[in-house]
Amino acid sequence: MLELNGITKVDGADTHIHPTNLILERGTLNVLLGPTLSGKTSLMRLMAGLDKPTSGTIRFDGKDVTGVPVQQRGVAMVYQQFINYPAFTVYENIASPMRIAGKDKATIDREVRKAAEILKLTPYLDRMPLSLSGGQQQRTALARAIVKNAALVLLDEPLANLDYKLREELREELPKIFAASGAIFVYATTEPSEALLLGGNTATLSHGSITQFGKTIDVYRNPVDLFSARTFADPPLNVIGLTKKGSGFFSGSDTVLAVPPHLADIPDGFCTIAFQPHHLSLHRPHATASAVQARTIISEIAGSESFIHVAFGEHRWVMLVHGIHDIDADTDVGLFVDTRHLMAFGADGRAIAGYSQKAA
Amino acid sequence: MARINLDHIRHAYGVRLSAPDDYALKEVHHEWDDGGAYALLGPSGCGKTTLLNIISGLVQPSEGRILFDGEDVTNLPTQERNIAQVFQFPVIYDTMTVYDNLAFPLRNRKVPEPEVDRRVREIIEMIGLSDWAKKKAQGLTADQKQKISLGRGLVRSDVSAILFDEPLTVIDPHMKWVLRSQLKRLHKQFGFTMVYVTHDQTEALTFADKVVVMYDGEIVQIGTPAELFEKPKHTFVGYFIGSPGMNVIPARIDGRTVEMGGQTIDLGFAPKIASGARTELGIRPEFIRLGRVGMPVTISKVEDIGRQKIVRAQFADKPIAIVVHEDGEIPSEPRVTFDQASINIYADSWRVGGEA
Amino acid sequence: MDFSWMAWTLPTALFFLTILALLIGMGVWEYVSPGGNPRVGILRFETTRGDRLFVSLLGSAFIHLAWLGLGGPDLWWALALSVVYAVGVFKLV
Amino acid sequence: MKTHATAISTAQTDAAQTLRTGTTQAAERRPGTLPLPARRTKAGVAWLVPTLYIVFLMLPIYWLVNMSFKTNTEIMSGVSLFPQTPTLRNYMVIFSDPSWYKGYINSIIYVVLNTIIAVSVALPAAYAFSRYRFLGDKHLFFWLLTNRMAPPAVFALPFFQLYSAFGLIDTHIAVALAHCLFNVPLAVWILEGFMSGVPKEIDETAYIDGYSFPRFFVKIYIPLIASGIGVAAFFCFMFSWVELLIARTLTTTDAKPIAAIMTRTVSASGMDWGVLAAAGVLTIIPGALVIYFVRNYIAKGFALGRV
Amino acid sequence: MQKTWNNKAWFMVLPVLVLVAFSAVIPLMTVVNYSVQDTFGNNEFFWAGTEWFTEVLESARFWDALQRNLFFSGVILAIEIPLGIFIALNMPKKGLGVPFCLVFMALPLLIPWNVVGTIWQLLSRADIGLVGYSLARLGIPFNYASDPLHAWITVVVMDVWHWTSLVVLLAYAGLVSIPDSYYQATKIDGASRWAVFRYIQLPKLKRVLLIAVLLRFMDSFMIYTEPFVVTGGGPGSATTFLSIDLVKIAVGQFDLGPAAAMSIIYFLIVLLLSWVFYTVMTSSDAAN
Repeated sequence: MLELNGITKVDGADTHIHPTNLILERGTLNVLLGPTLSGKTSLMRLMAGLDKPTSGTIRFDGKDVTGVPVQQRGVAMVYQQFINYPAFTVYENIASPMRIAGKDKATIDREVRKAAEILKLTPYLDRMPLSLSGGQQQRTALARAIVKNAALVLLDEPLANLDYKLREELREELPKIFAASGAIFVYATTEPSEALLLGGNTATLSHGSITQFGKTIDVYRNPVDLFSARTFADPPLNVIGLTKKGSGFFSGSDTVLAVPPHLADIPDGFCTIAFQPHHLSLHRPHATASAVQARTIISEIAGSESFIHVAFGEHRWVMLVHGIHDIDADTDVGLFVDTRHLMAFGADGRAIAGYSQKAA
Repeated sequence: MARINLDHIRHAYGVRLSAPDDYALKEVHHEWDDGGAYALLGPSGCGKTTLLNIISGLVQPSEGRILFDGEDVTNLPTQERNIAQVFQFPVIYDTMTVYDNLAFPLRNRKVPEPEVDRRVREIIEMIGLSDWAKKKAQGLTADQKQKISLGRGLVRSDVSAILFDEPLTVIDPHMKWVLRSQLKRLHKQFGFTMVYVTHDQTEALTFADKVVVMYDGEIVQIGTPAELFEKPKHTFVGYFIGSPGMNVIPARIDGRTVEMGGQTIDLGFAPKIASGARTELGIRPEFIRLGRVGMPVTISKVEDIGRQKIVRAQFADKPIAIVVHEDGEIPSEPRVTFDQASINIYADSWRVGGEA
Repeated sequence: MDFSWMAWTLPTALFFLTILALLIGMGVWEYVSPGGNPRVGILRFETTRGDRLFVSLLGSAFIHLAWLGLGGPDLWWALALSVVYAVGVFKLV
Repeated sequence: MKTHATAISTAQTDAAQTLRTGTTQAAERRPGTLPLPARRTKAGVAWLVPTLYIVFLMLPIYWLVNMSFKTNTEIMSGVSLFPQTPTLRNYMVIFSDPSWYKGYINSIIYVVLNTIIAVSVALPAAYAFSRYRFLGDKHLFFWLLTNRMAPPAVFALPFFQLYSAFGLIDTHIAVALAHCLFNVPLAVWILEGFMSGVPKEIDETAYIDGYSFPRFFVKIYIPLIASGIGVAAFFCFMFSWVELLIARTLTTTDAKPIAAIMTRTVSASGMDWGVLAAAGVLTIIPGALVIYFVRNYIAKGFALGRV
Repeated sequence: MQKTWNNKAWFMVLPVLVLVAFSAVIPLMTVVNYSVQDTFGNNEFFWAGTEWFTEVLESARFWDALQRNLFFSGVILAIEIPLGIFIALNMPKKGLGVPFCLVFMALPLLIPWNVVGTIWQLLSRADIGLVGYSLARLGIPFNYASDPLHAWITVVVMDVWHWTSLVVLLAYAGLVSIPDSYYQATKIDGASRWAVFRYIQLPKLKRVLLIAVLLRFMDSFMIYTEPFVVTGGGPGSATTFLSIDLVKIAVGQFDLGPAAAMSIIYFLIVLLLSWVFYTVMTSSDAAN
């Protein structure tokens, strides 16, 4: 178990991490999700022991490891850049942590070959890392992390520099490879879809603070603030500022959306309403959905589904629909907002009421 | 605007050409329509950038000719081909202002200044950098720099074609959505011939009218996003397009029926298959229905990715993926049916059609 | 070891001790409030207080030289001018 | 372990991996490999300017070599482009007279000493500057650089006093240490440039793997920046080799460099132009040898590793 | 690159500090001490106050040497920097010849400075030198030993021969590091050769050119050996630069006090100029 107790990181005049508490259990997969510079890497470096927190303590399995140098920590880390020792062969790269640990030759050889087999590196063991493709280089780095058999595995956007399909494959394999070890697995990414595919737990980060931490799907479904909601939307979240009066959300004197049951109890007044792109549709998905009129901007077809960008007043929304729908630009269309999944946020960006799956 | 003809083009780097595999780009012979939006899609190293550079004139093909509107431009240098190109990493003129950066290609071609001003203002508005017009390009973020590169590609109204080489790599995910749809809108509006290189299927499919899927120096399929999705010509296309990719299951074809691990499905047509060919059935995860009727499967894992669920299951001893809607339920004794119209049959990895 | 060739005198010793004290002082200051208080002053580029000390010292040296070259040998006035200059540097640069 | 997505893709990726071993990819991306038509056609003219420049550079050296094979009478009797009566006498004089050839040995000894000292103390310092921020780092770096900029003439006299006080006058180590004045800052500067080009994630990966700092530094880091070390050593060699003022001030006989011996001999018994030229030629050879070894890094090295 | 705070890094810098303190700080202190005293040898010193400084500052000899030095540096920079850039621009970027080209170009940099002087002396003498002799045959009486202008021309051409390669190599290094996509973009944008230089190459070379200017300015400002060997500072004092004058006073006349005072003034000027260059250099870095 890894516990971060009120840790901060201040470097000169810059604060990288605001006071943060986080508890990660053994055998779990934890995703750090946030845009670039939100503090994911800083937090990982603190967990690894590469940096010392300015204040606060870090405990691992109950033991205070705050000042312990990284060499004695038993962590493994893989970076976004493909980091290997350029002067060593792939074999020696993978063997390196075990050589340092003083394992005997036979064990090293066995482990290296095993890891290479898992990561399909066997044909390249005698090659130099820089002569390999990006995917193979990153596999080498991953193999080095595997053989270390560390209790804490940190992956800092390990797939960001890889091809789309390669990313998909490795993303699929990664959790399985490490799952057996019972290690704590921390994975940083900027992409919400990656977090969702990995599952496990997710912490959303913003400007050096963790805004929310919980089971990935829960964070996705019930964001505590507009920021978490936005971080977790791909395509971007649809947002509109409306005033609640009784059973309707109003813009000026027009009712725009009906108030769904799960938002019935929130106080009247101005709030920010948000919903995911797939909750905007061309056909009425449910009896309670609200109809709206919008003007199309452009349609994009992505095989099984289409993204239709529309303008609703001065708001720009994206609709994600199944199937192929190529609607001409600048056409007026009637759309439906599935109000069962609306989210409402107050002026401070905090959620007034999350949307709940049970409402369905 | 121009129609682009690629006439038996092959290219190899270096000189040794003993085997066909030495070609980084194997034979390409196609005609691309005037005003079309094409995407070159494939994994890195598949030759897509080579092909792009051949079109732009940065690389001269080892063999074959390239024609713009019927005119042979194979030996013309880039400057005289009248094309625009946007590179993967931003290329900007540091010491110029944002405005001058955008005006540069026009001024070099002696476009009258009022026209320059009109075009630049239009583009600068589109890429959302109006507030930065008078600033030096040097201090901008990578995002903004790449927008300038894009803008410089779009600013000329008379180009034969605009080429994009993975232009959104450095752009932040949310901004990608905005820029991509703006590009597409621009294409609809002005009808430029556009060629867009990427390894990201979403980018390729959403941007292009026609997607050119490349693999190992060859064009595997050219088709609309819908064709690539519904009727992939090769199992590679099925795998590469779609996320998760197409399920490919070894199968035995017998006339109009197909048999996999003891299960038999009626195809509704009889595929033409050469004897001895390795046959497979391809079906997209989206076209498998999970329910209480049909063929039994064993579910190994359910990934809830929010708007839908991806079910990983064993079918006929083969792993398959099934996409289930957000609200869809997963029965305890799961069975699957394949949408008959969406089944593709492959012989030696190439799609085979019916006899009709 | 014979170091008489270095020909120390009290004034020069005091001079070097003052500079040493200034350096140590800056070190302590930096330790207490790290970051060096960087800012962009009238010279139009970013300076830290270390840079300002350097500019002050170097400027003072030239002020003294100019005083010697143009005016009289009485350097106290030059010293006073240097102090004014140093204060100006710490305030404005 | 194998699930369906991988199983499906395995066929494709395996095929891809065997066919494409990373080289095709490299070829596709590597800058400079594009056979641009413009470059192809201008190949003949392209070398014109550098060739003219090199001719200008080589002319004086040629003249020196030419003279070194002439007899003094021939030198004095007029100008000729080739030695009319080629002679090796001038070289024989140098190789047979210890006071001449010792000069070369002296020069080489203190230059090598200086190079070793400068590079070995500069390595950790450059690492500190490239990886860490610490109290006064920027000012320290600048102060080091000012020493590279300090005029040797200013230091000549106090150096003499200083090394006299330590009894080091006329020793090789004195010159080697004195040349550190400008070579250490230079070595730090060059190495820092090269080190900044190595991602610090490599260091961290090594620490995570369990390497201690010294072991990491020797086993992983030094091989990584070997070219930087080579270039730094080259520059130390060069500046120590070409410097005369300080070297001459600190030596009298036992450690006197060849360059200083040349100036002395010239003014002795009239002008032995032939020997002078031969000695000059011999001073060029070590530099030419050293530069040949670092030829592939020259450009990067001259930019102090910073391009 | 994000650097981490670590004051222990001081220990890694320590050896350098000790070494440089030994070879720079102690001598510098000594110079300061000498500058306020008078001596007749035998380590006997008398307090002289600021007398030597006044003397140096009021001596026309010092100001003339300084002026000469600044003018020399100006001429050198005006010739070597543009010439160096021009040659670098016209060098092929690849090919088997490139490394050898670079080796030949770097060769003059590796010749001991007095040998450089000797080479040019041998080349320029009217009796035995190729150039001097040829000029004389063409009816141009060339004599660097008696004509100040000829002496200057010789010294300047010698310096150009000696050091232009440094600028070429720096500029070349800068040029090869410009990614191909920049050149491709300029082709696509239809830029002229001049525009490519003005908007792509020159901005990208800024950094290395600053290093080149810094090094060339400083080294030409401190020049001693080469002109000393060729002209000995003459004819008259036509090529007597600061360093030459300084050594003359200190070693030739053994006037330690004035020499020390002059050293300090000289050093302060160098320090000021280094600081200006360094600041410009680092702040242009920060802007990138």
